[in-house]
Amino acid sequence: MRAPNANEILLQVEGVALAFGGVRALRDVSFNVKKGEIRAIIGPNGAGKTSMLNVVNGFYHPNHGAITFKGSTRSKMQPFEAARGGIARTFQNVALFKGMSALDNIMAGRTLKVRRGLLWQALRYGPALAEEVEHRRKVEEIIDFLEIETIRKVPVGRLPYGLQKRVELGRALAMEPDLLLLDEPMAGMNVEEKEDMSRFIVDVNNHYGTTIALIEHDMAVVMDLSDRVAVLDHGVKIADGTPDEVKKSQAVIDAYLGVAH
Amino acid sequence: QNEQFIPILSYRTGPYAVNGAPYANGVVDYYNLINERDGGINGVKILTEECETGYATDKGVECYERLKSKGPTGAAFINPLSTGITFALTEKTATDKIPIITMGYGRADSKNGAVFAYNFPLLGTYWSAADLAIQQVAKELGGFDKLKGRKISLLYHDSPYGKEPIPMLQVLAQKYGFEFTPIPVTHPGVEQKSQWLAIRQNRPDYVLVWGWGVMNSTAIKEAAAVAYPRDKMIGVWWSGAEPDVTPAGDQATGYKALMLQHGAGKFPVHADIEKHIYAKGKGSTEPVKIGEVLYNRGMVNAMLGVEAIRKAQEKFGKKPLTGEQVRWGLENLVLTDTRIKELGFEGMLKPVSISCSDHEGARYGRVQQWDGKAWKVISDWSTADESLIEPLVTDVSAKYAAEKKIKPRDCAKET
Amino acid sequence: MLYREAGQFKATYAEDMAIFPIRQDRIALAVLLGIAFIGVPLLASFRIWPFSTDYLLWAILLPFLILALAAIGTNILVGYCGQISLGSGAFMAIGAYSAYKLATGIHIPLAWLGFAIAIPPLPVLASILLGGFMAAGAGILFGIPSLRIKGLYLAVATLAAQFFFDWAFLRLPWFTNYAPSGSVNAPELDFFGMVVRTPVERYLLCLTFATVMAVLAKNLVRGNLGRQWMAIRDMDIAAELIGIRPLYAKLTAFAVSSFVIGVAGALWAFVYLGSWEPLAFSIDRSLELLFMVIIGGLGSIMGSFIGAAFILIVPIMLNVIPTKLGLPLSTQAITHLQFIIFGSLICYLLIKEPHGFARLISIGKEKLRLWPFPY
Amino acid sequence: MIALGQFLEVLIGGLMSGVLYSLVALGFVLIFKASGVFNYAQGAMVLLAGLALVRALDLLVANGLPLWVAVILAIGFAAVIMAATAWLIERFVIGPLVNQDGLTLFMSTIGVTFVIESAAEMIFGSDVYPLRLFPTDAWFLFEGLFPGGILVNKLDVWGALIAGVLVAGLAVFFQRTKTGRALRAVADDHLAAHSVGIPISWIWFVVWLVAGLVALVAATVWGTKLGVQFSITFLALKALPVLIIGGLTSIPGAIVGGLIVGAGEKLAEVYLGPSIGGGIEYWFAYVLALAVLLLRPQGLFGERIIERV
Amino acid sequence: MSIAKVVVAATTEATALILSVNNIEVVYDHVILVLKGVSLEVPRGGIVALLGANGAGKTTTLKAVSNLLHAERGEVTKGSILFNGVEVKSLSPNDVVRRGCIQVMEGRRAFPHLTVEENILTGAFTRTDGKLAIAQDLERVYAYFPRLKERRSSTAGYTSGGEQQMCVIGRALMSRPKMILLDEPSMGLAPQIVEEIFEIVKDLNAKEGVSFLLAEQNTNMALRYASHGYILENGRVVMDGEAHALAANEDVKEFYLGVAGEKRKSYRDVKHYKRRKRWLA
Ligand SMILES: Nc1ncnc2c1ncn2[C@@H]1O[C@H](COP(=O)(O)OP(=O)(O)OP(=O)(O)O)[C@@H](O)[C@H]1O
Ligand SMILES: Nc1ncnc2c1ncn2[C@@H]1O[C@H](COP(=O)(O)OP(=O)(O)OP(=O)(O)O)[C@@H](O)[C@H]1O
Ligand SMILES: CC(C)C[C@H](N)C(=O)O
Ligand SMILES: [Mg+2]
Ligand SMILES: [Mg+2]
Repeated sequence: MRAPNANEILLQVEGVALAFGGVRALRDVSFNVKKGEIRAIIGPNGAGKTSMLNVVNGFYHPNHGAITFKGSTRSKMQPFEAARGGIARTFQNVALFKGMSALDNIMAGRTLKVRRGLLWQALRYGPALAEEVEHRRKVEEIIDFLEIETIRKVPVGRLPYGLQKRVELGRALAMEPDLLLLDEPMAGMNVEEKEDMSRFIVDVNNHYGTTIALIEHDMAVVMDLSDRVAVLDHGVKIADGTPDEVKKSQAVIDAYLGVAH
Repeated sequence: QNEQFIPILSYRTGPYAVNGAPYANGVVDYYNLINERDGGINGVKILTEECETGYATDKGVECYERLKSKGPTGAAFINPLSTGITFALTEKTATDKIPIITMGYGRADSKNGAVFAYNFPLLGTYWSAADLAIQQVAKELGGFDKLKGRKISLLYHDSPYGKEPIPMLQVLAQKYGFEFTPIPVTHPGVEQKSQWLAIRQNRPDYVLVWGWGVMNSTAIKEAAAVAYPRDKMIGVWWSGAEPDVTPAGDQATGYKALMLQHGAGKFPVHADIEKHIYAKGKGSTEPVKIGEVLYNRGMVNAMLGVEAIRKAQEKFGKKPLTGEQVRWGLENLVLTDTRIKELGFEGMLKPVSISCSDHEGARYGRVQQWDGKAWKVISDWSTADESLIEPLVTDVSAKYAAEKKIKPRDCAKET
Repeated sequence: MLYREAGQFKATYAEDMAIFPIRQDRIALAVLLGIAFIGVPLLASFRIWPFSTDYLLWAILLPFLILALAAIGTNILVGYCGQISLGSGAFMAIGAYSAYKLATGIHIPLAWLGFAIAIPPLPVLASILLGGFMAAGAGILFGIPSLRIKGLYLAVATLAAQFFFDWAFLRLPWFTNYAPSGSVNAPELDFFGMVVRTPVERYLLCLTFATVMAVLAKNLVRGNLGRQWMAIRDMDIAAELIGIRPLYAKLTAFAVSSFVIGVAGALWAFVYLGSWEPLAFSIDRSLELLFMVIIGGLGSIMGSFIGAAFILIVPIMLNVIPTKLGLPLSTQAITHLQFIIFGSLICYLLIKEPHGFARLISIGKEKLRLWPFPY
Repeated sequence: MIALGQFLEVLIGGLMSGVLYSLVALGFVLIFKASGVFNYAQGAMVLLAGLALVRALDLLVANGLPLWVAVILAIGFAAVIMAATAWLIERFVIGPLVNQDGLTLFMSTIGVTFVIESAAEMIFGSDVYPLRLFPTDAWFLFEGLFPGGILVNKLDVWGALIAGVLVAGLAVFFQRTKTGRALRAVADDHLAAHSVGIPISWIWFVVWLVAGLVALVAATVWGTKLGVQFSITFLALKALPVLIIGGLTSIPGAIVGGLIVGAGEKLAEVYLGPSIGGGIEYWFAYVLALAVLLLRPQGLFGERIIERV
Repeated sequence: MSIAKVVVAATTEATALILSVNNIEVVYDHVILVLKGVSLEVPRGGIVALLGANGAGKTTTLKAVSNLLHAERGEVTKGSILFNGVEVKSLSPNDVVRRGCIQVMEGRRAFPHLTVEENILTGAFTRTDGKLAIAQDLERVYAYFPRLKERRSSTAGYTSGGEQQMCVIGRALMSRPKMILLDEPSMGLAPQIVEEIFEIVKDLNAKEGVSFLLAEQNTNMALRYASHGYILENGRVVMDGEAHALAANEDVKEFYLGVAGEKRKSYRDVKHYKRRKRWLA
């Protein structure tokens, strides 16, 4: 079961600053994610949350600061290196591969695990086929887990928004990541669907021990799920702590919540 | 089914249509004339089908494949109207035993009928043309010895067509001691500014033009723009028709071109065409265009084909013939002045005599000059110098034979 | 009722992953292959209609197979990997000329190094395949810009390859073995002592190539590499973030695509044209291939075949029909009409089904499955 | 001195002819900017405009009208033809393809190209029709300084002037007007543009019309240069590198691209060409374009390609 | 659109209803049947909520109303939609807007290459009441969303998800519509802004009589502000009624409001694995 190891820090973000022209998306932000926890990042629109995730998985290169992941420190890396290191994510604006079926989308998540090269794949025989079947089996497990069996073969472009988000989660899970970054996984869902999604997140966290960093605007979800919450506003970290602590912080109430929750 | 099938590969669309269409019209009208006036060749009606190649080699091959076995006996011969297509078809036609008539174009080495049994580059190859052009230059300069040290450039369509004269011109440059510069123009030839700026800087004494389609008129206009004298330009016979000069307007005045024997104008046969075809509303173009250079060339070309069939019928009977039989007709075709007169082509054509060793049949040429309104013949007949061409033909065709493992025929034994 | 998968259960993933999971499709395919490999050659050798002349084989089936192969190559790059290329013609040319050089022997004197690269003439099959590899190499080279340049910009940039190779084969006499005309002849098609000459033999040769390469291509596109390509196509940023290396995915797509196109080019030159000049692989060819994959269906191997058939056959039909009907039009007008109809037909198809015949077929199948209910 | 004179001559000639390409490239930019359609048919539209113009002109002159009246009437006629074309294209091709991806739209314009080319030739004839609206002879400048002077073609100068005026006008139209803004919105997202009530069909008709008029202008210049004939359509291919160097969405970019391509390819052809075989300008322009794109993937002045997750 | 038709359609009933959707069927790609007979009504000056799970067909319904389906290869094959008494099918999408019905599309469809301000201004395309009025409305939008003012000259494609969402809503307000079709307006917005948006809805509705059709997942909010609600499942309306009545319904409470019995349960404790019973569809 779930046992956040309080001492082991999986990800450490140190003094990260990021600017686009005049827009200072992040200003000297530091925070950490401990192994096995569910870590939430919240903040008003345009606070720099998505930018933070982008920095963590190498899509943005920070102007300052360093990122330590699994003990190795870097200021710059390429996205696929982050992926190889074990960071997976979902996106705020669904970023699925529109022309592919749900199954293929999730299978694509296994790319890093594929061993057989081009020629083997072209022959699709013997070991290559066996490998493909093995990946398929793993992916089917994920499909079962997310309860999307019926839509496996549907091109994702045709799926309603909520299911697309689920497929996206599946794709990230297929990478068997150590750290899973979720950018507003529950936007555009009704309560029931949010419940489902919450359950998936909690289960992933419990069963696979995957560490999760999560951006979400639904406070109920954030408060229920997360172990610790970091709050950003205008690129500055204004609070960090357990949900209860954060909820009470006046700075957070002013900048974000509006009313005390 | 007493019909002789003749395919017509033409181009009436695309960048070369301006030149392709009048030629095809001449061809079509002449075949119609034979049917309408004579009821066919000795009673064998001519059946034609056109296929649009757009002057593109692959389309040409496709057309050939489509049409080669039509009609009761298959195609009598094929006339691809493009040197590129000729190259692509040379081997196929030999296998299929269908003669390929390339009047005034095609591969120059195919004059050697011993190796190229099915190719007929009638009335003049590009090597003959190159020689005729240099003869004209020499004449204007006052003798072959004056060629020494001169600069002559060749502005050519960058395709098998344009490249064909280069080996011959190199031979000639060596012999007469002039400096020869080939200048390629990329298909289709609308953009020649840099070529002409280079010419302006290099100042050649003469520029030979081996162009086709829009390239010709553009060359003349660009020459005018850099003030290169037009009367120092000599075009090959495919660069000397009305559409090549009219777009340039006054700027074309003085421009010269070789003639593939005939020029523009009407001859007795045209009267027949007007009477039997156009009077009945069956013409394929506007009546004013009858007698244009390329129209006439189409007619000559069609006439030679028809006469070859007629000749072959003498041997094989008055019925539809196979390509192989027509080839015999071609190879034994002799047109005397009398016969040419009978056919109504007097003044358009000198005598022709084709044989196994000489598939060209004649290599006469003249030079015409555009005076702003019409083409004027400015030179007398001259003949390409065989002593220069023949060694090159022998040499190159022997190479081809070796490469293709063709055993040359012994022309002495052919009848 | 005929077209149902009811009652067909798949017990293993491998079965579910077959190319045609539905039995009816498999049967149709088997019949088609039977006709292609056995029926057609039989009919042709006994000269039974419609094969009483070589026309159908030579002028339609042969170019169809070769261009379909080239279309598969184009589809891999454009349809699967989303890299629009207007340079397919050039890669066909590279295949053709490399194969030609290899088949006739290569001699590069490197005087300043004191030796020469000399490769003796290679067998035809080796030349064709190596021609494909040369094209793949060039494809990789010209694919490198795709890492930075995207979309229509890339499309125009690929024209650099098109025009460069057009030029190179036209102007550098080495490629044409110094043929004065620039037009070259294919060597004899000798496959391990078996000389391919007749149309039927040529047809079978191309059919074999097309079938084998289509299967290999299909395997690739439904395997992991294919998924990488499609991921890059659909959303390259997300692909990168899940661990797909754009460099690898794009360059393999360029390589595989160019290889297939290169082989097709070599076949086009050796088997179909026999003698050719660079204009046979001009930009028009590139556009034609692009049409084939779009009309056929982007991202569909079978669509490539259908697209090739359509683009090839419609103009021929348009050409034949007016003569058959004996329309009283000038030949010029007929030719223009053909182009007008062809152009309109293309627009019509794109409007009717922007995803091509492949999609049309899958919708058709869907309808069949639901039949007799409309939805 | 001679060498310098020659260099200048090639350079100036190149710059000028580059601007002539820009005239065609402008039409591309217009349509792309306003609808995201990469219009391959632009070259065909130049042909159509040119044919309509020259045939009407010939007819009117033959009927004894004074030249200037005939020119005005003929231009009017050609403009009407272009308007009809724009309407037909919008109504039957581009309109129904709303919200499809760029490649499909691009291919559909190739289909349109076939139709326009053939219809134009069928209606107006397929010969070469000379057109003389501008002087085509040359000035020889600085004859005192350089032997033979530096050749500058008058037609090129006219072309450059016209292109300059067009660019200024169109640039203002796009950046400063409400319609200009709507056009750019449509190019970004057809569906969203629909949803805010931008009448896409009307907008597209206007844009294709303007592009048609630009084609007409190009036709007057190019028709004078080449004669009005089928080969004018090949200009489309010469305009493409110009287009992407400048950036598909930038009107001034079309001119700058033209200058770069023109000067680059002519210098390359004259100074580099002879040593490697000649005829290099076709690909040189594209390689130049490729090089520019590697530095700036959206062309020199094109809109940035947005990448965000 | 002929005047006669408009007049005939403008019956008393039509004046009371700004929008009526009558038993429509929608098919995508000729084969995918998505709406299987949906009917709903929006009274003039009303706020109607359209609820339902993912894929129920809310977006499709809204697109059918604003006539945007065509561009997505969808088609209304049956039924009719009357906006202000006029059959929508006969109008082009921009006519619909001109007549006062604008849609805020889901998925933050801002024009990426335009700046935030340019984006907002495109919303005023159909307006003819002069620059001044437009400038005033622009200021009003900025007053609603101060964040947009801060980012007014940024390229919209580079703004954050929430900023884009505000931009799209602001854009729609610029057309001064009689009716707004809001598709998931709250998606991706911070709680404060969500409140703000619903306040704007209420404000516009009360002060300017703008009608709203609101597809929303935030059922809680939606039912708080709406007067009426429809629940869509699998392309059918399975339940409709007064908003407060719906909010009181046990099933709605459980499935859409996340309230079991009286207490809200924690997201961590959700245990059900497979779908529970649904309404009989
Ligand atoms: N363009 C399309 N082509 C095919 N099917 C589509 C298309 N758009 C939507 N669908 C299908 O229509 C159904 C309804 O989709 P719609 O987007 O209307 O749902 P929704 O209620 O808005 O869902 P969500 O809450 O997720 O936005 C879905 O099952 C979806 O798969
Ligand atoms: N690539 C970029 N170029 C320019 N500005 C950017 C870029 N990426 C982000 N920004 C700006 O940085 C700020 C932070 O954006 P970010 O997407 O991180 O916000 P967020 O916290 O995720 O907001 P939301 O909750 O609305 O998604 C925004 O103002 C945004 O406009
Ligand atoms: C009429 C044509 C055959 C001339 C052409 N330019 C060629 O020789 O190829
Ligand atoms: Mg965000
Ligand atoms: Mg929706």
